[in-house]
Amino acid sequence: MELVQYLLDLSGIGRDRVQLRWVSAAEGQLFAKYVTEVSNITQEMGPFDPEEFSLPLAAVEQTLNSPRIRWLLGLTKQLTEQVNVYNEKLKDEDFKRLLQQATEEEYHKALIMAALEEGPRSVRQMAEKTGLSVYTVSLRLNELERCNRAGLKEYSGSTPIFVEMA
Amino acid sequence: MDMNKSFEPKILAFLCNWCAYAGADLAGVSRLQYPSTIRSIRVMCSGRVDPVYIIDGLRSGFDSVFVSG
Amino acid sequence: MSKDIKGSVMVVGGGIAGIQSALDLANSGFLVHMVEKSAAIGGVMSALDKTFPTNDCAM
Amino acid sequence: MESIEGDAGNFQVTVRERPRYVDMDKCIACGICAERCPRKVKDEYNQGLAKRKAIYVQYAQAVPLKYVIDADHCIYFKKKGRCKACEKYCPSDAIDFTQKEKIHKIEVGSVILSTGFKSFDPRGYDVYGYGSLPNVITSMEFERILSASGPFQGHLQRPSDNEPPRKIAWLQCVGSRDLHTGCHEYCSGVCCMYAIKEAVIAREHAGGDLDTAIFFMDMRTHGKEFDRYYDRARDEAGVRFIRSRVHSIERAGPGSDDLQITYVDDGGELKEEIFNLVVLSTGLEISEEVRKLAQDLGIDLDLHGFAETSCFTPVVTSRPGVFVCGAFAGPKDIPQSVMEASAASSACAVLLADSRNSLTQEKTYPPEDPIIYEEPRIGVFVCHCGINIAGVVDVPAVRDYAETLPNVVYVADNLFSCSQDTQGLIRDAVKENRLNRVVVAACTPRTHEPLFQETIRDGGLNPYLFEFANIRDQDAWVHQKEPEKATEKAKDLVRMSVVKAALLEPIEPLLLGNRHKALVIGGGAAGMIAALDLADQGFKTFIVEQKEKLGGYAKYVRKTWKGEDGRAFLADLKERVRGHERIEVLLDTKISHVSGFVGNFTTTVTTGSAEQELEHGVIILAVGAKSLKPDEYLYGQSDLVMRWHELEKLFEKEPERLEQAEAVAFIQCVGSREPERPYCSKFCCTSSLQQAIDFKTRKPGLDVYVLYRDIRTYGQREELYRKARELGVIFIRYSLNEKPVVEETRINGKDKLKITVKDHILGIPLELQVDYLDLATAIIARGDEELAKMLKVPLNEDGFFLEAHMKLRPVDFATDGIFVCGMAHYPKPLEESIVQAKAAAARAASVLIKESVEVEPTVSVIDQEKCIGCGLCEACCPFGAIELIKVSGQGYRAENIQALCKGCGICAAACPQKAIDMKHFRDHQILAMIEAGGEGR
Repeated sequence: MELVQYLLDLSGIGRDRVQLRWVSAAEGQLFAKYVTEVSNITQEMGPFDPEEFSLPLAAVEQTLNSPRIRWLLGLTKQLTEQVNVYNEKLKDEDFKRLLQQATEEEYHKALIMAALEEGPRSVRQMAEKTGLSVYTVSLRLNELERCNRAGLKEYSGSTPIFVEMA
Repeated sequence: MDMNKSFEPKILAFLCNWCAYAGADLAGVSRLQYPSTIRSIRVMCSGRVDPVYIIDGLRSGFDSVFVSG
Repeated sequence: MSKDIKGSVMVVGGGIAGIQSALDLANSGFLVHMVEKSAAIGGVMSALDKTFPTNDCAM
Repeated sequence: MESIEGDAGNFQVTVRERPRYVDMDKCIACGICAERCPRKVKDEYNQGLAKRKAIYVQYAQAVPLKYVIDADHCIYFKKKGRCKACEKYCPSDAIDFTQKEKIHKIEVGSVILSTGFKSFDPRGYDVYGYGSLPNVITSMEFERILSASGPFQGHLQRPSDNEPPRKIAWLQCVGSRDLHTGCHEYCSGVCCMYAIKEAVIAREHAGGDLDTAIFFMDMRTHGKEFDRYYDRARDEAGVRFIRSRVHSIERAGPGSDDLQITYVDDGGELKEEIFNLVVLSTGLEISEEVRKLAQDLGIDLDLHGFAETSCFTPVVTSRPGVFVCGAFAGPKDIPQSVMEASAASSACAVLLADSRNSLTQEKTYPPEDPIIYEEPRIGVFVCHCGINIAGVVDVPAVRDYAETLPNVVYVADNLFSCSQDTQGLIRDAVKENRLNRVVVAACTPRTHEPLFQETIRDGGLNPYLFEFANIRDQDAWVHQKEPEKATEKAKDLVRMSVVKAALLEPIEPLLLGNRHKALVIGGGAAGMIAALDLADQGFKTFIVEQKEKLGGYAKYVRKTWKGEDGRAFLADLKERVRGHERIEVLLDTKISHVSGFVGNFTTTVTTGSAEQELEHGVIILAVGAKSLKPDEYLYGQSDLVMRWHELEKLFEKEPERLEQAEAVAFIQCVGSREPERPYCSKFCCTSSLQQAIDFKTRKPGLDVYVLYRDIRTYGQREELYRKARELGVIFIRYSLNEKPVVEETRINGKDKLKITVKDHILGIPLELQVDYLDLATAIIARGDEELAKMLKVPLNEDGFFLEAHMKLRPVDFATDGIFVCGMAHYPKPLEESIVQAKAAAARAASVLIKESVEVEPTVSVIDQEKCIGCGLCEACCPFGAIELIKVSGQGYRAENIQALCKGCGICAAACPQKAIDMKHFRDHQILAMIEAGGEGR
């Protein structure tokens, strides 16, 4: 859940759009209190417009579905409490950093893919659309090219135009 | 986006059958009043809540998502 | 005690206690005959509005 | 019921069936007969506050819901042959005036008497003006006034002018704790709680602007969670509690319907107050009819007409094979009645164990209709729940809205969807409209889903083609002040449920084996009784006790309140347990691990260093409780300060101490009913009074003081209170904020204690000099968090195990196959522990006798085509319900162990391949609900 909140921050949607609270069967009072709390927080944030955030939403979803992130999440316990194949045990904070880094990369890739879904684009156009720097877009695009998810379509003048691959 | 005062948030809630859902029922039995903003979905455990559901909730028109286990 | 033991029980009174006895016995493999003097079972509890300490409906 | 002949195991019972004059098979409960019936009669179900017809049903949810003719009032029977309006109009020809009384002779193995009580009739007791002052009513009448199905549809109004009252008084102990002729000296045990409840609910109905006052002598809120309820009523709901016995009620003035109460307050001052309505908290008594029946059957009754029983065999009457439960065995509340009922059934089951299953048949269901595989045809049923839902949510609007939703082909709204007739309506609607999915919008699935699943099963559908919309507990009840928004929410919830319903699929039941053995945790009286009842019914039972011997807290009980010998009982009990061929006792043994589920538990126990595994089908928790060692009143500092049975024991060992003593004192509620522990330990008052009486009897010259807050000798234990006062025991009340002060002192060369306590009538401090002080300290839970966690059952805030339902399932947990009894549940006297232990045995036996156990089949399903054998699911499953198996040519694939799967769905959320889905909570079902919920923005 922490990861979802991290992603919501990354995407500009805001981590407070998802709230997690623990309530036991005997805590009716707490439940009512939390609903009021969550309502107030949401009230303050104002309405959420899914149209405005359609690109980030798609990218966040794709990130959450990406095997890399699912794997990392699923192995949290194993990696932090036991040892990996190299007999190393990850510290909690190291693992957290690793996970965040992976999430960020996957999210950027997902954003680029979401942008490409709308049609062929140049690196600069992609950067504009996604709000990422040209450098970041190039880096991630490179990775996407390597695993055949994106590819060069044509040159418009001297500018390369990329497309998503099937 | 204007911060209209009459804005009524609409919140998607995932409630664990054994904990939060039971807690919510208890709130009802005790007649504790709270805002009528949540629409809850009962799940057998909050662990069932795939993170993707949260994104889907936001996309479907909810203003926030409340997960309680 | 006689050798021929009957596998059935008569419950006299169809209030909450009678109903619970009858259910437990029926669930444990015994035939239950319930006798109630009024026209319906439920006893006094059915006439209560709510019950303490949870304020649950008595129905 | 006329007579019983024969012996235990083989009775012939003669029963007289009164004619209904309505053919039960033909009556469809349409109500036309009652509409047409010209004869109006006082409705005794509504306590005479409303009228019914001479042909009637008792109440809207009655079982059976069939009309009946009251021959005492019917015009046809009164004036030979006239009227017959009902017969004329009945659409199904159900009226049959020729029915005659029938005599049945029924052969049974045993008989349970649960004839209940009758509410005390204050008519003959004129100080309260009941019968002559219209606004003096009984508590039962007030219950009906509050009820949504009552004479005023739940609107709070008084009888004289149908105006809403602004001030209501409750008078406690009407007909109880009263030595006047026609009254009863026992305490009825339930009136304090129901009066508080009525006051709280009345304020809820009136919307806060209501003044409520309860006049009482001792506040007896001794049950589980009762004291908290009392505290909340006083501190949050603003109910006034006035400690005073009211002696008269008068009309407030000529022509006025208001009532003047004159009383003497706590400080001895005479006061007057005017109320609009007075409710008499009438007690419980045994009717003449039941007394006569008991006499005919040869059942011994006590002085007050209750069935004579022993504390050790609480459901056994004087006639072998005839058992008793509920209020006929003494005044008591609902959970205690329910426990006794189960206990009585256990007693019958022990007696008749050899003939089990000889006369019963399994319930059968119609075969599943193939329509379940066709396109969805959804029926939506919206419940009013009396005014519980309809008072807030616009039910017809929700119903009409549901009709517009896709796939919905049938809609209806019902007053009480859970009533038997509505169940019939739903079943018929399913058949007639060829429905293959059903949505009910009502209270909560947590209590009522199984009922509706059963209903649609009767209608030929698979029980999983059902979906619940919670519009009461999570809507109407929590948005009472926003009816429009609550209605909107109800519509949204119904829409979400309908969308899910369309995607539901039938699920096959999951049957597993059953181990017909029981594990009892705790070897105290409760544990031993439960084990014996199960073993006597033929089930092998293990008792695990962590101490080196059996007995538990019961070993301190020298005598029961009825005076029976506790030690002899315990010795006999141990003997029977040890000698039983089907009981295995493991002493000095701890539970280290529990796994499995109902019918198939495996428990690892450790005795010393040896470990072993026990396999069993049920668990009974009887771990008991202990008494608090306080750090106040010089306990632990002075040898003269003792607690509970220590003083009694000292006098027994060294009788000369009693001989030499001049005065002893008891302090009650030490550590109980305090902010830290806001509950009553229930039997300390009884225990202290037993000792006080014993000392005073042995040495009449001894001064015995009891320092108390409320004397809680509930039920027939009140006899002890009376006896103690008669013997000259001195009772001094103290309040929580002015606790007694205890100091050491020396008088005439003897160590003594000086107790200073404020007298509440004189308002001045009293000084008592005593030789010994005995403290009735709180009974506290053992701290069983670990055990609770292992068994996955909840504890309440005080550390006692929390049952599934406070009223109706007092020994069960939400987790199947685990039961609780004795002090692990709440502090209670020995006789109540015995009842609960027998009840737990009865509930456990109903699980153990089954051939196989049916478990919830809403488990995970794994698509092995998609699975890549990564093992994440196996790693994250908290129940060990997934394992990797080798599939030739494919490496490893995940497979689930359905019996262990609890359906939590963590695996499904974690699977990177999305290869796991949850039955009944499928991915696409949840996504559809999310989408449907978000619509309309």
